[in-house]
Amino acid sequence: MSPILSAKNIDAGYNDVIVIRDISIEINTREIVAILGPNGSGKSTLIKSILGFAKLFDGKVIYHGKDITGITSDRAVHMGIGYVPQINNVFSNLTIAENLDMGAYPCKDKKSIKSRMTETYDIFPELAARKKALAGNLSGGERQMLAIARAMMAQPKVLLLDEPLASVSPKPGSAILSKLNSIKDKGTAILIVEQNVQKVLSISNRGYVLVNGACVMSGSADSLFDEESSRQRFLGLEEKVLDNN
Amino acid sequence: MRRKILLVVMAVLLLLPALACSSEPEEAQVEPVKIGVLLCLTGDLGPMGLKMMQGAELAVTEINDAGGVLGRPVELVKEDGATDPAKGLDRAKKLINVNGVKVIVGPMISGTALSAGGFAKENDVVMVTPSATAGDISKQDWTDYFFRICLLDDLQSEVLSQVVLENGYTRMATMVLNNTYGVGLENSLVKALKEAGWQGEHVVGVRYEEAKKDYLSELQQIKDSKADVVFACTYADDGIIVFKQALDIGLDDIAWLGCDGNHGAGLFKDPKSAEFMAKAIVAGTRTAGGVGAANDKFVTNYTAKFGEEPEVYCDTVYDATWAAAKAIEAAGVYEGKAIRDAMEQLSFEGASGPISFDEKGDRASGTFELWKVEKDAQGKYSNVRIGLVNI
Amino acid sequence: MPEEALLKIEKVSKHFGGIYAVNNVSLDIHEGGIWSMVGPNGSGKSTLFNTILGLYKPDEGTISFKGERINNMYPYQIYARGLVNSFQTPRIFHSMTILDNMLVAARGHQGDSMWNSLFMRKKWQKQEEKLIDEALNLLEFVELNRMAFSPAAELSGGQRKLLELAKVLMAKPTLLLLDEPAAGINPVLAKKIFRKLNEISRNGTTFLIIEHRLDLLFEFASWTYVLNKGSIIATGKPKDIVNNPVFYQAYLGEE
Amino acid sequence: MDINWAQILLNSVITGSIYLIGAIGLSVTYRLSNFSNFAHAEFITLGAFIGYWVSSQLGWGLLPAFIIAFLLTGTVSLLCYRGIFQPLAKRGASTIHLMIASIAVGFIIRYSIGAGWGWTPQYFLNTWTTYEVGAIRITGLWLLLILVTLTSALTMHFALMRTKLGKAIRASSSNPELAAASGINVNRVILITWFIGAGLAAIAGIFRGASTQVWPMTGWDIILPIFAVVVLGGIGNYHGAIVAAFIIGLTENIGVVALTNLGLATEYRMALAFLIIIITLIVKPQGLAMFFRRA
Amino acid sequence: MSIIPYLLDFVVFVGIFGIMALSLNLEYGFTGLANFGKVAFFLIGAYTYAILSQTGAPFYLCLIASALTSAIGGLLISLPALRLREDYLAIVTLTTGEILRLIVKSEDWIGGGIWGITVSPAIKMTGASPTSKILVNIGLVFICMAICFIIIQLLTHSPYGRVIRAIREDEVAAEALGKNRSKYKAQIFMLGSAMAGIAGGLFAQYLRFIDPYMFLPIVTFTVWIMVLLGGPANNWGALLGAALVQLFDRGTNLIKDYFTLPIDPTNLQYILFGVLIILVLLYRPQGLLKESEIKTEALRSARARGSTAKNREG
Repeated sequence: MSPILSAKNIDAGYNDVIVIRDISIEINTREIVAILGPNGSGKSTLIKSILGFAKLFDGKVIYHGKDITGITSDRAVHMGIGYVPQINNVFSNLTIAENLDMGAYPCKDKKSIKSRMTETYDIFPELAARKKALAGNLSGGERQMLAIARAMMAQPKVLLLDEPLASVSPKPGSAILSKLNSIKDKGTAILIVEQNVQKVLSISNRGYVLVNGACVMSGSADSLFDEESSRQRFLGLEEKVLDNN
Repeated sequence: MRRKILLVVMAVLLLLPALACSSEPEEAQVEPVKIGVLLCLTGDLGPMGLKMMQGAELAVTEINDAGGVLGRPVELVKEDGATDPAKGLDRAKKLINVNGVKVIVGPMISGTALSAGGFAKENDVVMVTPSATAGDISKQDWTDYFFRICLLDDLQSEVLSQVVLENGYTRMATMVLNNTYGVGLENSLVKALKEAGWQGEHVVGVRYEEAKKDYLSELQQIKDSKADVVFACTYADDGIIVFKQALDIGLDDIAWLGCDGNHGAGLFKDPKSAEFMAKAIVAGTRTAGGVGAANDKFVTNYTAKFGEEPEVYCDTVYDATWAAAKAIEAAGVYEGKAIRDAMEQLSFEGASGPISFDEKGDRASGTFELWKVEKDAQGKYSNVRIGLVNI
Repeated sequence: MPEEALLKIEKVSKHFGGIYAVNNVSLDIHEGGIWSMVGPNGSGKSTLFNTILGLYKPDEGTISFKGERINNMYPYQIYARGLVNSFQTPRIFHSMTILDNMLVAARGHQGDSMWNSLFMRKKWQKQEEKLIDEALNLLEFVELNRMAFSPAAELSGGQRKLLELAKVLMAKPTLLLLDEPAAGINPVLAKKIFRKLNEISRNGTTFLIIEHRLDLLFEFASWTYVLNKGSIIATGKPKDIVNNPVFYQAYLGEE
Repeated sequence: MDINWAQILLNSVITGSIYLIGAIGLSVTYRLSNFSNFAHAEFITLGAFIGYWVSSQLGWGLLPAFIIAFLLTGTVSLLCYRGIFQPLAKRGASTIHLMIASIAVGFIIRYSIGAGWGWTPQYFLNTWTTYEVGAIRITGLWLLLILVTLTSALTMHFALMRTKLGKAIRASSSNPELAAASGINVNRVILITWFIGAGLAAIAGIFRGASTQVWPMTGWDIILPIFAVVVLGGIGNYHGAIVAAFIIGLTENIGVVALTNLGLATEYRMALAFLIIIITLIVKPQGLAMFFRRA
Repeated sequence: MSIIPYLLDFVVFVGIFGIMALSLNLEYGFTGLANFGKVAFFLIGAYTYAILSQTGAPFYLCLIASALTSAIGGLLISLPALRLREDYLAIVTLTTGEILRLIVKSEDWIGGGIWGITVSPAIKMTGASPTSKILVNIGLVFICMAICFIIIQLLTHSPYGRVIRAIREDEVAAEALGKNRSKYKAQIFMLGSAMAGIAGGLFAQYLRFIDPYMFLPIVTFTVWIMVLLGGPANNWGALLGAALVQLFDRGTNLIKDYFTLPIDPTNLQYILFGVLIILVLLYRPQGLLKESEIKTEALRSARARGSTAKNREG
């Protein structure tokens, strides 16, 4: 089975500065893939470069066997790639219902939007209760759910999430993760960038670890952090330092 | 590459004028006599200046048809003073230094007269203004080279004050342009009334901005003040708006006084303005041309040539151009001092009445016409003379 | 007699629209050595830094530097007292030369005042010569001296980071706050930088550094504060901290 | 002096209505394109001239005048945006450079109109009956103006709140990056707002022209009060602009009463609008937007 | 007739507007302050000069007073306005200029209101030829311009100039490096306004008559175009821009006497003006002359040392 979305040998960054080098990843359907790594390791840059928000210097992006390198973000959504940014991820002056409506922007059929809306409210009942509330008045957790719900309205094949747990307290965080799990089960592949390694690995199938713009580890979620050494490497500790211990 | 082409284009754009200067115009067989015309063709008073320019053009056509001056044809060098005295001065300098004119018809506004008058005298250039009415000009030290065809505010307001007194109005409101023309007339009218022992009250004085062009609340103020007479000092284009909005607001049941600025067919372009003027204006003043053949000829020729009736100051600019031509002819040479001396002696019957100048260069005497607006059987509006006043 | 802290933070809180970015934090930095602060993304480190520097006003608590309350001062006043920071993403002045970038940062340049610039040119020319020498030395250390007269816009990302560091060293600060000085530059140079910082710290400058590379902290830092969710959850020597389960939890998330 | 406050109030509504229709486009494009477009004044002028040309010179009546002026002016503004402002923005021009460019575009349009139609003011040939209702006098034109303002305000309200495009406009102005990530072609949204905004400016121009006169400075005469509406309403905030338009209308008209009673020139009524701009920007740059967060 | 006085007159205006362009260059080019109310300070300077000169004060006192009142005006506006975003600052200063114009237009007691105010010449030269009078004015204007030029040149090529450029590039970073940005901005605004005031004073004394119609926003735009055309942050560029715009203004006006133009010359002039601005912004946004680098003696010698060192290595 060929992967639904893959990035091959990507170099990307902003303006004239390259942040990540030679990174290759792939995602299959019915899979949650985690991109892990410390601050400034280039995780967000990676997904931004897939969507055209960051500058792609080299490499290829393949979606469904088609080369979509250098696509603009609005086109990407139409093709089935959803994206939830880390910050500013809702339209704060629109209500919840309007946010979801905007999520379904690529869809022209009113009936289908309605049915998607009901579906989404089924997954996120806490949003259904406050349809008319301004998104700007929501709490961190609700906002994050709305952001994911909005992206799901376009019924993407692949969903890219940038640190969904960053500003969310633990309880809603777990709720969000379980929702992601059910989204995956419905057939959407999820690529998730996160710092909270334990939590995200609990629902992921595979993971990649980025340090300083390069991919240092990859593998299945269960085995990725088995060894003490890989834990240390994640934190930038080199073996010899540990030896001194 | 594209950038280079662009730089070249820009350089050409900038240098074209310089090149133009160096290339001498083709030698005409007889070099024409140049008369400068400095009117405001753009800016707030641009529309009025454009009309006035036609008066000057008409005069030149007639002068040339009559054989020109000094045996040579007359050519107008037109410049735009842009309703900005600084720009006006610049254009006057250009007329004098570059074109070498010795007599300028203009400037149109008092501001430019004050900024350019001194420069004209320094260069022995005569200015004949058709419309700069400010009293301050007479106090300057360069008036020996400055002549005015238009009549001063003080004279006109004396006529107006007589109308107020005769009709026994006691509550007067004023609605004037906030410029030298409007405020000048307002001030001198109030002064003249006081001097004549008027017992009434100046209940409200509105000084409005030309550019605002929306005077509903201003007019409402006048309405609420329960005035029995309103003196409106406007030009044609703002006058239309004042009058039509006055009709809208229902101010046609009290008496209005007009002035030379709102005399003429230009005010009838808007049907409502015309309707209002016919209903409300009891009397307006203007320098009386109209007495005699000169004015009839002017009105006929102007209407024939431009397809519209002359408006305010079209007659004075026409007279100013004629005065310039006559003075050059009388001087016998195209030379500033001689033209000035000839101008001082000048006396002729112009479209705006008899023209001669006093020692200040102001018009020596004036006859004012009192006018009204009437609608004829065909529904056409026109100004009608209701009296003549000699001051 | 207890030594007075160089920087004393007492019960400082800062929230943005109901979310506490910094929650009741107290800590002391004493003179000398390299102090460090670690914590995952969004733990409030940068907010705390900005609050110390006067870019944010704390909602509660006091901050004092050398015994003087500084939490109502403007950034430039704090800077003038010797408390200096470097930004995580370099904020350099693009159209100016690299050397000019350095000279802007100099503390107490006589020519910074309008009067002196116009009428006392002699007064600061000498000083400027000295400053240029210092700047070139610092640039040599970060290997940018050959580009000293080129516009800063020509620098690459890593070089910008180095310039940002060199710039703040120009101020000869008493306490220098560094936000991830090693992020985005190659490991060898990162180590070299920390060695240099160590050297400088022996001459009287104290450092407070946010850093993720624990190897560097093990080698150079004398004390570490661990921040998570706006609060300090552990303190101690780096090597002790690393064995604290709280630390791992903060980094890898709760189980 | 008894002051007819009812009439003053009505005058304020009339003044405010023209400002409002003129301001909507400016407000939204300011927010979306991130610069204040001074050439908006010329869209007003252009609309007034096209309206005059269609209704009075061709004699086709007012309704075709509105439609043709709307479409043509909208097209001109699209051309300006695509031909000048967008390329400039792509080349990284600063806000200030874009502002200067808009002034330059304004020069080109204004003086082209001056060259084409001339600087002599023109007057609409339509006449309007005046109705007297109690203390108030109102003309047909004002009734139409109030009607059109109400309709367009309501239409805009429902368009912004209910239609997909309207929501996309609001979404794009609040968060362009997320809008793009939701599949909205932000660029197209910007083009559409330029078109509609300039079209509405044209309508404002026709009303201004019909109630006063039409000349190349028609738009420039009222652009600064319109700026006051945009700033006071909160840049890009539609509901704020509605309230601001009537506040500015009231200020100007009550200002006239106050000024004449104080014996000052009524010219200062414009200064009042300018003062509101200055105070708003200094004290609360978001203007009335804080009360109308949804728009 | 002689064209020479007209050319000399052109030189005077290049001088007066050169000062305006220099001051805007200091504010916008070097410090990034978008002052769209240049005409306000021009107006304050002109009216101060005119009113004071009527009391018989000597011209240098009048000029100094012009500079002072404008500087105070600049300070008053800068206090609340300088922390605004650049486009808001532009709108605030633009409207301030309009308010000032409305005030001098409507209040007779300030400077004659609509009637304007006449100004006596700085140096009375009764009986002198017009040309020599203009020459004296050129002397006066160019001395002032030279002083302004030298001041700005010294300031911008000094540590002070480094700070204001840093503020233009990134004011938060500059403040984090210990620069009190409000103080610097206010100083620059005051200095720029003072220079605009001097230009206004010179303008009043050269024209010998001023009235409110001379101070429309178009004056501000013209000065902006001078700076953008010549090259922001380059003092020679500002002067070049001033000369080119004046040349363009007069040149297009002269053309019409020699060619029959398809459209009215005033209209054509402004249309070309607009096209020129857009072309400059599109294809040469940095202006004709590039931004000048900071040069101090110490930097110069350091650079010389640097290049010799490099040569030795090479």
